[in-house]
Amino acid sequence: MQETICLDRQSSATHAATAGAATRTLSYVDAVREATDQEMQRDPAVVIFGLDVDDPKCIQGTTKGLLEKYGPERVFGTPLSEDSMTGVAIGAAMAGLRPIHVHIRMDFLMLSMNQLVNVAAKSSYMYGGRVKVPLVVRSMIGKSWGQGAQHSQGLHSFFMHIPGLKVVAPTTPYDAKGCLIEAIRDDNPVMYVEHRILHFQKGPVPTAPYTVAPGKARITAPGKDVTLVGISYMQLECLRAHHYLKERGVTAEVIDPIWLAPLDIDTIVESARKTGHLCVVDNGWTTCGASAEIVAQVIERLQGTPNVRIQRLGFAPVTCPTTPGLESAFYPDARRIAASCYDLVQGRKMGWVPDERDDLKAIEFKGPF
Amino acid sequence: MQETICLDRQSSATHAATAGAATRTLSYVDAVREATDQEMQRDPAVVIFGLDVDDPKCIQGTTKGLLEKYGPERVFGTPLSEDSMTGVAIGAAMAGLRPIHVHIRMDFLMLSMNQLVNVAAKSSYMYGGRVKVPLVVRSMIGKSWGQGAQHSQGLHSFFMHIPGLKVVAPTTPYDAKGCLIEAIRDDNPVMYVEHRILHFQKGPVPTAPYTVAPGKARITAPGKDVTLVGISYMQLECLRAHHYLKERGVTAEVIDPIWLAPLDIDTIVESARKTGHLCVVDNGWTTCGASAEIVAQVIERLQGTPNVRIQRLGFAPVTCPTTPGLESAFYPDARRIAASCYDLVQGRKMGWVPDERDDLKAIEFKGPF
Amino acid sequence: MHEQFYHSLYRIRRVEEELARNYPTDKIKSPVHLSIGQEAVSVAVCQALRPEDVVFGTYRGHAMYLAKGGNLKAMVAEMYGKATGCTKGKGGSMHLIDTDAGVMGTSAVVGTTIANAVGCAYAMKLRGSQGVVASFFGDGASEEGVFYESLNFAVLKKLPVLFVCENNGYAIHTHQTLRQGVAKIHERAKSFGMSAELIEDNDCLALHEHVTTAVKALRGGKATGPFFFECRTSRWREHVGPNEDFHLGYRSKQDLQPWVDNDQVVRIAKLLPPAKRAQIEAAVEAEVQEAFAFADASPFPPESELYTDVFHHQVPAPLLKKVA
Amino acid sequence: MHEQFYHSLYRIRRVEEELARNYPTDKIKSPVHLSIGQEAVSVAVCQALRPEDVVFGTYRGHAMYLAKGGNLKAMVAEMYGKATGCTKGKGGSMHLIDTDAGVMGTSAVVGTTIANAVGCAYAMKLRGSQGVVASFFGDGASEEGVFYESLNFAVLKKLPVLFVCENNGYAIHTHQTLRQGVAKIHERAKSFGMSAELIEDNDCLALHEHVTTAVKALRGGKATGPFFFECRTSRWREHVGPNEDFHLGYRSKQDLQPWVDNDQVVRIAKLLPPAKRAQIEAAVEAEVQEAFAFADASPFPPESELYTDVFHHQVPAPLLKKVA
Ligand SMILES: Cc1ncc(C[n+]2csc(CCOP(=O)(O)OP(=O)(O)O)c2C)c(N)n1
Ligand SMILES: Cc1ncc(C[n+]2csc(CCOP(=O)(O)OP(=O)(O)O)c2C)c(N)n1
Ligand SMILES: [Mg+2]
Ligand SMILES: [Mg+2]
Repeated sequence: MQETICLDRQSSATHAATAGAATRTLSYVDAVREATDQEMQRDPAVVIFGLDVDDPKCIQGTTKGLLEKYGPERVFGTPLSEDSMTGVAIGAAMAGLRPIHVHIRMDFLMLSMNQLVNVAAKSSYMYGGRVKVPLVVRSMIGKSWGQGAQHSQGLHSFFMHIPGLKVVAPTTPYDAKGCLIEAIRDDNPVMYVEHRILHFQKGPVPTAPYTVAPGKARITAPGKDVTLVGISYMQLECLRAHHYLKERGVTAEVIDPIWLAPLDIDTIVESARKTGHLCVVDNGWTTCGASAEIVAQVIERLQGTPNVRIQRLGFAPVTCPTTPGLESAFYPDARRIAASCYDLVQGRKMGWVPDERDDLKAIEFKGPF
Repeated sequence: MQETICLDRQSSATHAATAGAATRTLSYVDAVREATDQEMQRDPAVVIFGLDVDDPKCIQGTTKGLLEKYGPERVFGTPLSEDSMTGVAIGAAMAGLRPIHVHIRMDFLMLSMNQLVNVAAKSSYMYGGRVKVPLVVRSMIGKSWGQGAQHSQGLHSFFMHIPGLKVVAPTTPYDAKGCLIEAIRDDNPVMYVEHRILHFQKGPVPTAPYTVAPGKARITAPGKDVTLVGISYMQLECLRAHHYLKERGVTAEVIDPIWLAPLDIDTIVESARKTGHLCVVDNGWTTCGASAEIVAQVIERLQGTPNVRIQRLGFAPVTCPTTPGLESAFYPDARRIAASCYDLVQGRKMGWVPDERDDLKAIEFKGPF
Repeated sequence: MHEQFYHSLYRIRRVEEELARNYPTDKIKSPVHLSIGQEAVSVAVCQALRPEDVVFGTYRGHAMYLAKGGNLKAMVAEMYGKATGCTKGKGGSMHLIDTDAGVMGTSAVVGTTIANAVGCAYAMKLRGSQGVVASFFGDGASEEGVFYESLNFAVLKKLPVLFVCENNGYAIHTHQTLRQGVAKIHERAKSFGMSAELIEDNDCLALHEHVTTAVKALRGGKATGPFFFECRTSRWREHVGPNEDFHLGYRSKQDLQPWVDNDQVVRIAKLLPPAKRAQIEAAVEAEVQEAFAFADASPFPPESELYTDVFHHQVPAPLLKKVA
Repeated sequence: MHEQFYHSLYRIRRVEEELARNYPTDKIKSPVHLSIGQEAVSVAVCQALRPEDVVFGTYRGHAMYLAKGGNLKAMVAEMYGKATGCTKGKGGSMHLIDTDAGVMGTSAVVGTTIANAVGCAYAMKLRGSQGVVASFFGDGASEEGVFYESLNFAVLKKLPVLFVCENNGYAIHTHQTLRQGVAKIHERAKSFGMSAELIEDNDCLALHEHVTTAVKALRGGKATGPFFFECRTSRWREHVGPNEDFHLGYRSKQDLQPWVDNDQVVRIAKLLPPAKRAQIEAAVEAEVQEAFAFADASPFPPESELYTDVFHHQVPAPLLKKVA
């Protein structure tokens, strides 16, 4: 069924095609690894480091083989020192390297906030353009199997809030490769947000290097009744919701913003103008989150024109619990997304919740990890 | 003219009255100091620490006299160790103290994010209610006179985003005292956001202890044409804008949310329903900021009812520059707020910008500081 | 005394072996970081503490939790995600807590509880309590800035803290020498101005003696804290999960063998008369079976629990007597 | 050599005195942290460096900036908020930079540039450059976690870094002994496994000798870095601003007197023939007047500048030769 989902993503497949080159089916993990490998080959200034990038598990496989190929000076694990290692990455970038700093958990970025917010984001500006910080920070959002309070957060909105940072959250192997190459070549700090469940995704990926640049969101499933924006892992749940909604004759236009900063709001606005209904589903909390920003921008753009109905879905406004029953209530899922989109379109509570369909089941992320 | 502004704040004055007790005019600084003093007197579990709280300048005067009165065990300066001192505050709170941790700059909280987001906000929940963290974190937003990139940020939206944290940004001496006492008595972590220019504000403050609890925003100037929500220092600029708008016969209903988490959205929604126009002005960036959240919530609540026109104003989407010309362009000010509210009400660009009025001039914050 | 040591050591070992055995079934609902091989450190330290003393630890906290007297049923139930768990199923295995036993918390973010432990010690000292606080953390945690900042503050304020570094030589799969310019954590601790000792060989009794001396001095007011103990030890299983991990190649069976030969559970067992030993083991087996049965039989929390505990209910601010 | 020392010392002193003199006028547009009294450290270190070597520092960075060869006109213009300033008026006095002179940046958040300096050194080593990096920071900065983390990484990777701690005894108004359990920063540095020295008395020539030896060893490949220098010195004026601050009562004129008596500007002056000295001073005066006049005459940046430099313009990723 992963295939189904992937095949659904017309434009991504097309995109791959148009990229011309030979295309294979790769996992998200392999797409990330290939992008890194190709850029390190192309540009000796690219280095990759972070806790455990060189250990036997090599970050879910995303750094596999790099140490052997590029050596311990360009590929190295670090001490448990997120704050200073972020500062090291910034200093190295100022000196002309293009570091990729990897964090196995986005939650750990809270230790790097001072260097990211006060130094990386501000150096180009506060030094009057005298320096640049070509830095990529990879971090992974965890989910399921008791990840719990401190291993589950999607904190991308923090970085969207700060001028000077770019933020990208690819959801397909195709975009994982293209966005990472784009991020590495960008002369500014880019927060590259992964999700551990998306790592299992498979999809078409061209062999040759290519970039997926900011400025273009992707319509991953066409529709006319409601615009469904899914961020990070929630893109998958939205595509599933798209299938559930068909049962009610509702076609949801599913959009993947891909780049959250800069954000392609036009594509979302045009879709919302067409469907008259907008539901933004984030893999994070809604308050002051990406969903608040997208909804606010759409309304700013569409006010005056016939009322667009809007809705935000995201984490429950609580800390993430570990026990499965509570955890599944903590996250939006395809069926609940479909249910509330149906209510949104109908303009009232319809009390419909689709029965779970095996052909749309989620892949479960199983520990130990 | 500070007086004028303060007198404008009907309900705050009233409130003071209703609080019954004797009321004097105090500065914001003295209100904060008095609240701390009265709570330390009432409850021996209250302690206050942070860089320089016990130095000759005692945090703009907000900690003046406390060391002499309560001794170095309850009032102490710390090493330059924001990360661990935040952890120390949390551990002390778990053990039954009620620490007030002070930061002279909100920007420095970026060093405390791990303890605030991953520990303080989550302990009650992830420990199943077995512990509580009655912690107050005071931090100050800087402005003017070359504060620049790293001494000017209003990052309160980060804390609004995280379940388990409360956030308050009082703008009057009355609320400064009432909210601080409320925050100290709250059994949860409260981010208490000050602004260095608001420190100079004067206003009526009852002598006796009192609390200003979450759940009630305050209408600081009545109006019928546009709802103007001003956060932190921007509340002052909004009150000035209220006066400028009168020149055009537009009455703005100015609202001070006071508590940002939990947020009293009802008061804002009701006002917006009445005026049909909402302008939220934040002392921070708009993207994924408090202004995005307020706008999104109002739209969620009012959709379907006749269109409400909305607008967000905040920092320019750049790093804060030091040179005065650029810095003043970086911040919203009363005249530009008035101009864009006028356009909002008229539904089109009117090209009106009021001439500066001395009776509404801002107090300038002068270094050295 | 050897009886208590053996009871505690054997109990921890057996509980974790049972957890490992249950792992393949889907009963355990969160990642488990076993202490098998490291029990001696927790037991040696906690045997020197009183119930009113406090400990803080890490996601690898089973041994500490049990050694300090944490409730076994509540622990296993927590692993199973049950409402009867020590955090009602909300925290899972990485956030064990039992405030009644002075287990004040464990964290999944490396290093965080070191500062929390120091803050707790500050509060206890301010309140004139005789209690001491033990902060457990790994060799990897000693690379985080918060570690050094916390040492400095503890020395500055002369706090009754025992810093217990469980140095098992690895952070996940990376050896200490690949992460630290000089692999002498206790030397760094010393440079902050505190007494710091290295206990080389996971020796439960030797460590216990050192800690007892320190705690006595603290309580008697003959010394001020903090004290630092770098305890060499070894994790026998994989970083997370129930299995061995020699196949990964970052360490070999031979590397581990000396530690296995020096197993403190076996060592202390030998110091007991066989009858006594059998009696202890029987008691532990019974308790362990009971705990797992309890966890099995316990209900999952109702969905309504999702929204509780985000904020703590208001109660009047505690006055000093309440606090103390 | 004494001539260069004196020229550099006198120049820094005079520039800052002029800034202080101008302070009451509204020309200076951002808070100014004067180095008066501390110039010797920057001069001693930078006289041992080459143009291609790099320095990172703090908001109290005027001395370092000038000693390393930072452009004086661009510095004063920056203080005045002018478009000709070293950051076009965007960064102000706390973010001086002159990449042409190897001044890679200064920060207002204490401790941040220590890690940046180490990262820069990593890049230079990777590129096989002969350059060294000097990281300047205060005694207060040594309390931030990032300081220790950075020391460990620099030792682990044997990086060509000179850690230069300008220990003026105070963080704002708080004495070192009120913030550090043991006031021996160099001892802590040593425990990380690097050569670390204490230079007691702000001795410009002695420090220069130590640093020169270290840099020679580094470039000759006879030693690997890092090296640590704790340099006792003293700030004569208030923490921020142009005045003395004895009225605050946190230190007395007597406390400061020994440092004033040991003023390195006066000391080095005495080592020069009067004519030479007069010549240097005349040249400096002329340059200083010219720089302030330049700043005065320069325009403020246009409002359009507000939106530039948030993001750096795209250029092709540099290849190694470009980088080196
Ligand atoms: C701040 C932080 N960084 C990284 C991690 C990922 N991580 C989990 S356990 C671990 C190793 C910790 O090693 P150590 O402190 O020696 O404890 P041990 O597992 O050996 O008991 C790491 C790096 C984390 N949990 N927290
Ligand atoms: C991370 C951080 N915390 C606090 C401050 C506020 N602050 C500015 S300067 C200073 C003192 C720094 O002392 P030191 O490192 O010795 O440098 P000095 O001013 O003595 O040159 C402090 C605490 C800051 N700028 N950054
Ligand atoms: Mg370890
Ligand atoms: Mg100092």
